[in-house]
Amino acid sequence: MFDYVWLIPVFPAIGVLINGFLGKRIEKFNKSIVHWVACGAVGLSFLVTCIIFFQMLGLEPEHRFYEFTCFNWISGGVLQTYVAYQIDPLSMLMCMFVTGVGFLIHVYSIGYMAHDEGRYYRFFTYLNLFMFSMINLILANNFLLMFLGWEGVGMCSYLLIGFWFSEEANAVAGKKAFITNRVGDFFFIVGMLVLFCGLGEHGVWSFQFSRVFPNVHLLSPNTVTLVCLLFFAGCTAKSAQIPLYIWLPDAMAGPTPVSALIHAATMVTSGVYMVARSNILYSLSPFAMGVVAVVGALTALFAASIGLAQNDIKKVLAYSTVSQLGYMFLGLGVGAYAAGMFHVLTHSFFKALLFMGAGSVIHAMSGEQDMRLMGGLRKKTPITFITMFIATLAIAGIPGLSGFFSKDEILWQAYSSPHGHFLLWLTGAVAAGMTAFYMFRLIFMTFYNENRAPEDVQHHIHESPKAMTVPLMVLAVLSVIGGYLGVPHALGGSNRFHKFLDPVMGMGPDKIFQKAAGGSLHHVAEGSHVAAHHPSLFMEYLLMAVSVAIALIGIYIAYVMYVKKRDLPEKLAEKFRLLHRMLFNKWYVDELYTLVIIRPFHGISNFFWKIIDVIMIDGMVNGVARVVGWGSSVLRLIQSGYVQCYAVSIIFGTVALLVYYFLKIAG
Amino acid sequence: MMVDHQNIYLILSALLFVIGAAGAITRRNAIIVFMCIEIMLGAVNLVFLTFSRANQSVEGTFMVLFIMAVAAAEAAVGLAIFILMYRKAGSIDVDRFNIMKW
Amino acid sequence: MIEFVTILLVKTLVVFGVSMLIVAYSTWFERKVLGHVQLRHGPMRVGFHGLLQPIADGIKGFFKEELVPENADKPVFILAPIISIAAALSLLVVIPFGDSVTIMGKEITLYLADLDIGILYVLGISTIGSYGCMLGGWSSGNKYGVLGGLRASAQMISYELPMALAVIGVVMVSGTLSLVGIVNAQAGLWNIVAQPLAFVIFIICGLAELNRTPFDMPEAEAELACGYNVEYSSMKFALFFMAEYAHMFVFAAMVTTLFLGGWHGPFLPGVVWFFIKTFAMIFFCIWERSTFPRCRYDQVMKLGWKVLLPAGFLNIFLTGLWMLVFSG
Amino acid sequence: MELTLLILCGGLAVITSLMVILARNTVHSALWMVASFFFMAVLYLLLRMEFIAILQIIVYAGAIMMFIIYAIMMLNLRQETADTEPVRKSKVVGLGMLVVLFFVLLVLGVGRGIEALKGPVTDQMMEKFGHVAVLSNFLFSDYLLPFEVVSILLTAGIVGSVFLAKKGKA
Repeated sequence: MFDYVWLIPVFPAIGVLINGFLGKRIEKFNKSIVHWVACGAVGLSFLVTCIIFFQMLGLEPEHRFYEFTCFNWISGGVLQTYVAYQIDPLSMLMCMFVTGVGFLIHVYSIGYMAHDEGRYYRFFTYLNLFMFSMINLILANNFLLMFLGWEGVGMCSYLLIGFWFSEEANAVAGKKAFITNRVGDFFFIVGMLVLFCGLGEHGVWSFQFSRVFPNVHLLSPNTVTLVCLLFFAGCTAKSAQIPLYIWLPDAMAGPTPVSALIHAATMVTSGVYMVARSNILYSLSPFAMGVVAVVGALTALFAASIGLAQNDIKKVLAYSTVSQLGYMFLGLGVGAYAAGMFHVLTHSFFKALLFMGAGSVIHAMSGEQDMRLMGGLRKKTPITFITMFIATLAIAGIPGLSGFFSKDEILWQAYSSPHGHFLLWLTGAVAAGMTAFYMFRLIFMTFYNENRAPEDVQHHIHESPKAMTVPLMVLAVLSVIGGYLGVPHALGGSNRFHKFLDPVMGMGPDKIFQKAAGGSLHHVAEGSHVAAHHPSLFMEYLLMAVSVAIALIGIYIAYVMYVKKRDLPEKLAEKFRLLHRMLFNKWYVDELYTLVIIRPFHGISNFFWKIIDVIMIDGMVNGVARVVGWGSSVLRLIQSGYVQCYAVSIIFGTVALLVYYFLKIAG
Repeated sequence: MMVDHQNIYLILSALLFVIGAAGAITRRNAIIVFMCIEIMLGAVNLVFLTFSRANQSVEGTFMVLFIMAVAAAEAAVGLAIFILMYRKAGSIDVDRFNIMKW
Repeated sequence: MIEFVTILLVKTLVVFGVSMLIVAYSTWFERKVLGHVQLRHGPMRVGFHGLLQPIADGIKGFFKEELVPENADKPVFILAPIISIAAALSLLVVIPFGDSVTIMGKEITLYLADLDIGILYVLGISTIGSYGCMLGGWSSGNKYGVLGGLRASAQMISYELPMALAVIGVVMVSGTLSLVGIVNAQAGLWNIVAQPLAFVIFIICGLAELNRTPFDMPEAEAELACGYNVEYSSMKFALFFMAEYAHMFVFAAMVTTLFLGGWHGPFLPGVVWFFIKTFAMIFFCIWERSTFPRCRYDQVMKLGWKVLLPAGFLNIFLTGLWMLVFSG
Repeated sequence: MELTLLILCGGLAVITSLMVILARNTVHSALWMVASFFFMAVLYLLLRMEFIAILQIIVYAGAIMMFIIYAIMMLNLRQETADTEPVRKSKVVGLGMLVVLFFVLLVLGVGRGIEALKGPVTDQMMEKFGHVAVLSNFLFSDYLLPFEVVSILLTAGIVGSVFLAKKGKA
C-alpha cells in the first residue's frame, strides 16, 4: 500500500480539476455534486492515509521509513529533483490529522457556505487546492517539493482570505497575508539555497531529506546557524510568530471554515512541521534553538496579552492561535520536538473546534462577530455551547483534556530540558493564565447572561445544521481524548507519542556524528531520547500544579469580571487606561510597521518609479525604439508592396549565396 | 539496362526552374504567376527525383510526395485568395496590389 | 521482340475494335431500352429492329457541315472533343477483359497492360477526360456552354473524391493497386459482398462522373440547352458522343473489375463472364436513366460533399477496423 | 531509345513551360501548363518513378489545374489586362539575375552535383523504390509523422479556402 502514497495528493487534485474547470456548470446543475466531489476527494485521501498509517504502525519502528518517487521533476546538471513522497511517522502523523481535520472542515463548509450562491464551487476548489498543497508540503521528501506546497498553501490562504473580495477590507487582508508570507518565503528559499550550496561544497548536491540530513555534520556551524535562522524566518511568516504574525488576525476576514482549516489547524502549523522535520539541523545550532525558543515564548505571551482585550470573537481566537503557535515553537526551541508536534496535534483539534464553534455562533447571530452584542446563547445553541466549552477547557489546560497534556509537556520541557530556562517556563505559564482568562471571557460573553443583540437578530438565533454540528461533536471527542496519545511518564502513561516519533526526532548532534562514523540512521535513533539531566519527579508535579493553578485563577477572574461583577471591566479599563488602550490596539504593532517599514518602502518605491523607471529605463527603451524607428523609416523605402519585387530580391539573395558557394569551392 | 542521364535531368530542371521564375516575376496575372510557381516546384521535384535515384535513397521521393501535397493545399488556399482579390478589386493583376506595405 | 510487338499490336487492334463496336451499339441499346421502358419501339427502320442505326448515325456525323462559332476559341474548340475521346480510349489499356489464354502455344494475356498502379491510372486519366467538357463549353463562347463547362468541372472535382475513397476501400481489401491483382483477389469473394458501401458510393459517383441522369448537370437539356456541347456539330459532336459512351463502357468494366469479380464465374470462359457483367452494368445505367428524374444542381453538390464523402471515409474506417480485428 | 525519349520529352516540357509564360490567353497558358505536367510525368516515368508520375497527373493535371481553369472560367479572365503601366525596373533586373542563376546552377549542379553518385544505377535497383508497395512501407513507418502533418496541413488548407472564399464573411 505504501506505493499508493501518491493517491493522497492526487484525490484533492482531481477534485480541483473537476470543480475548477466544470464547477460553474455543475453548481448550476446541482449544487450538492460540488461538495460531494470535494468532500469525497478529501475523504478518500483520508482513507488512504489511514490505511498507510495503520500499515506503518504494523511495522517495526526502525522500518517505518519509505520513499516513493513519482517522476523526475527538475533535471538540470547537478540538481536532480523528483516529485517523491516520504512515509515516516512524522509525515504520516501530520497527514493523518491534516486530511482528517480537513475532511471534517470540508463537511462543515457544506453547511456554512450553503448560502453563498455562485461561488460555492470556487470555495471548494480552493479548499481542495489547499489540501493538495498541504499534503505535498507534508509528504514531500525534499525541500523543493515542500516549498511548492509551502507556496501553494500560501496562495490558497490568500485566495480564501479574500474570498469575499467584494468588500475591500477582505481584499486588503488577503494582500497583507500574501505579502507578509512572501517575506517569509524569501527567507525560506534563501535558506534552502544556502543549504544546497553549502552541502554542494561537500559533494552532496541534493534537496532530498534523506540525503541532506545525514550529511549536515559536514556543514560549518555558522552555516548551520544561518540556515536555521533563515528557515525560522520563513516560519515566522507562515506560522505567525513575532515579527511577522500581523497577517493572521486580519486573515479572519475569510470564511470561518477557512479560519479553522488554514489559520488554526493546518497551514500555520507547517512552520512547526518544517522545524520539526529539520530537527537535526537545529540540534546542531544551539543559538538558533535559543532564538526559536525565545521568539516562541515571547509570541505566546505577547499574543495572549492582545487577546485579553479583543471584542471580535474570531480575533480573540486568532490571537489565541498565534499564542499557541508560540508555545509550539517554544517546545521546538528547547529541543522537545515531539512535544511541539504533540501540541500541534491537540491544538489542531480544539482550535479547529473553537473556530468552527465560533462559526456556528456567527451563523446563529446572522453574521455578527462582536462579542459585546452576543450573550445567552447557551440555551439556544446547546451543541455549539457544549462542544466549545470542552474546547475551551482543553485550551485552558484543565487536567484530563488534551490541551493539558501537550501544553504541560512543553512547559515542563521549557524548564527541564538542557536548552530550557526558568524564565521560559515562567513566560509560558503566564501566557497560559492569560489564555485561560481570555478564552473563558469569550465563553462567558458569548453564552452566558442575557442576549444583547438587536431584536430582529434575536429572533433568528438557531442551532446550526447537522453538517456543521456533527464535525463539532467529532472534534469535541477528539479534543477530549486526543491527549491520551501522549500521557507523560510522570502521570503513569507511557508517552506513546514520543516513542512513535522517535525514529524521526531522536537524532541529537552526537547521533549524527555516530552516523557519520558508520552507523545506520534509523538504528541509532532507537532509544536516544534519554535526556541528559533529569530533574526530579517532584519538580514536575509541582510545575504541573502551578500551571493548572494559574489557569484556574485565570478562569476565576474571568468569571468574576464577566458573570458576577460585570461593571468591573469598565472600571479596570478606566483605571489602567493606557494599558487597556495598548492592548486593545494590539500594542500598535501595525501602526509601527506602517511607520518603520511601509512608509520608507513607499518612498523608495516612489524614487524607483519616478527616477529609475520612468526616466532611465523607459528612456533607454524608448531611445532604442526611436533608433529602430528611424532606421526602419529609411529601410522601408525598399518595401514597395509589389510581390514580384520581393520575389526578385529572393532571387537576388539566392544568386548571391550560390555565387559565394561557387567561389568558395572554386577558390 | 543502365539508367544514367543525370546531367540531362539536371540541366532540364535548371531550365524549367529559370523559366518558371521568369514567369513568376514578369507576368501580371496572379493565376499565371501561381502556375509559374508550380513549374518551379516541378523543376525542384525533378531534381529531387534525379538525386533520389542517383543516391538510391527514398528521401528525395518522399520530398516530392510532400511537395505535391503542399502544392495541393497551396492551390486550394491560393485560388480562394484569387477569388477574394477579384471580388475586392475586380482584377487579379498583381501589379495593382501593393497594399502590403507600411 | 518482333513477336512481342506483333502480339501487342494485334491485341490493341482487337481491344480497340471491340470497344468501338460496343460503344456504337450501346447507343442503339440505350435507345431501344429507353423505348421499351417508355412503351415505344425505339429505332426500327434501319436494319432488323434498327440494328444498323449506329452505322447510319456515323455516316450522318461524317457528312454534316462543320460549324465553328465566330466567338469560339478555335484551337481549344477543336482540341476539346479530342481530349475527351482520347482520355476515354486510353482507359481501355488497363481493363482486364479476361485471364490469359493459350493460342498457338503462346500464353496471351487478355489485357493490354497490367500496370502496377492501374487503379490510379484509371482515376487520373478519367479526370483528364473532363477537361474535354470544360474546355468544350468554355471555348464555344456560348454562355450555356460556359455554364455547362463550369458545372462539369465542379461536378468532376466533387465526385472524384468519394470515388477515390470508395476505391481505397477496395484497394485495402485487395492489397494491390493493380487491376489484375484486384480481380485475382476476388477469386473467392466478390468485393460487392466485402465492400457493399463502397460499391454504392462507386456507382453513384460513377454516374455523376459520366454526367448521366440523374446527375447530367453539364448538359441538362431543359436548363442549359445541352450545356457544354451546345455549339458542337457533326464529327466533333460525334466524338463527344462516342467519348460519353466509351466512358460508360469503361465505367461498367471498372465496376465489373472492382466489385463484381471481373472474369471470375462458373462454367463459362472468363471473357464471357466479363462481358455479361459489363453489359448488365450498361443496362443498369440505361435503366436508371429512364427511371430517375434529374436532380437540382445544389442537390447534386450536397449529395457529393455531405453524404458520399463522409460515407467514403466511413467505409475506409470500417474496412480498416474490420481488417484490424480479423487479420490480427 | 531512352535517351531519345528523354530529350524529346524534356524539350517538349521546356517548350510547353515557355508557352505557359508566353501565351497571352490565360486559358491557353493553363492548357500549356497541363501539357507541361504531362511531359514532366513522362520524365518521372523515365526515372522509373511510376507512382510519382501518376500522382503528378492526378494531383497537378487532375486537381490543381482543374481548379485553376475553373477559377479562370469563373472569373472570366480570358485576356490579361492591357499594359498601361511601364514595366518596372525590378522585373528587368530579376530577369538578368535569373540568367546568372541558370549558369550558376549549371556549374554547381551539373559540374559538381553528380559527384554524390553511389555508382551506376540498375533497373533492378530502381524497381525497389519506384514501386508503390515499397514507398508505402516507408510512408507508413519512417515517414508517418510528416505524412500525418501533411494531412493536417491539407485540412487547414480546405478550411482556410472555404473561409476565404465564403461570400459576405471575409
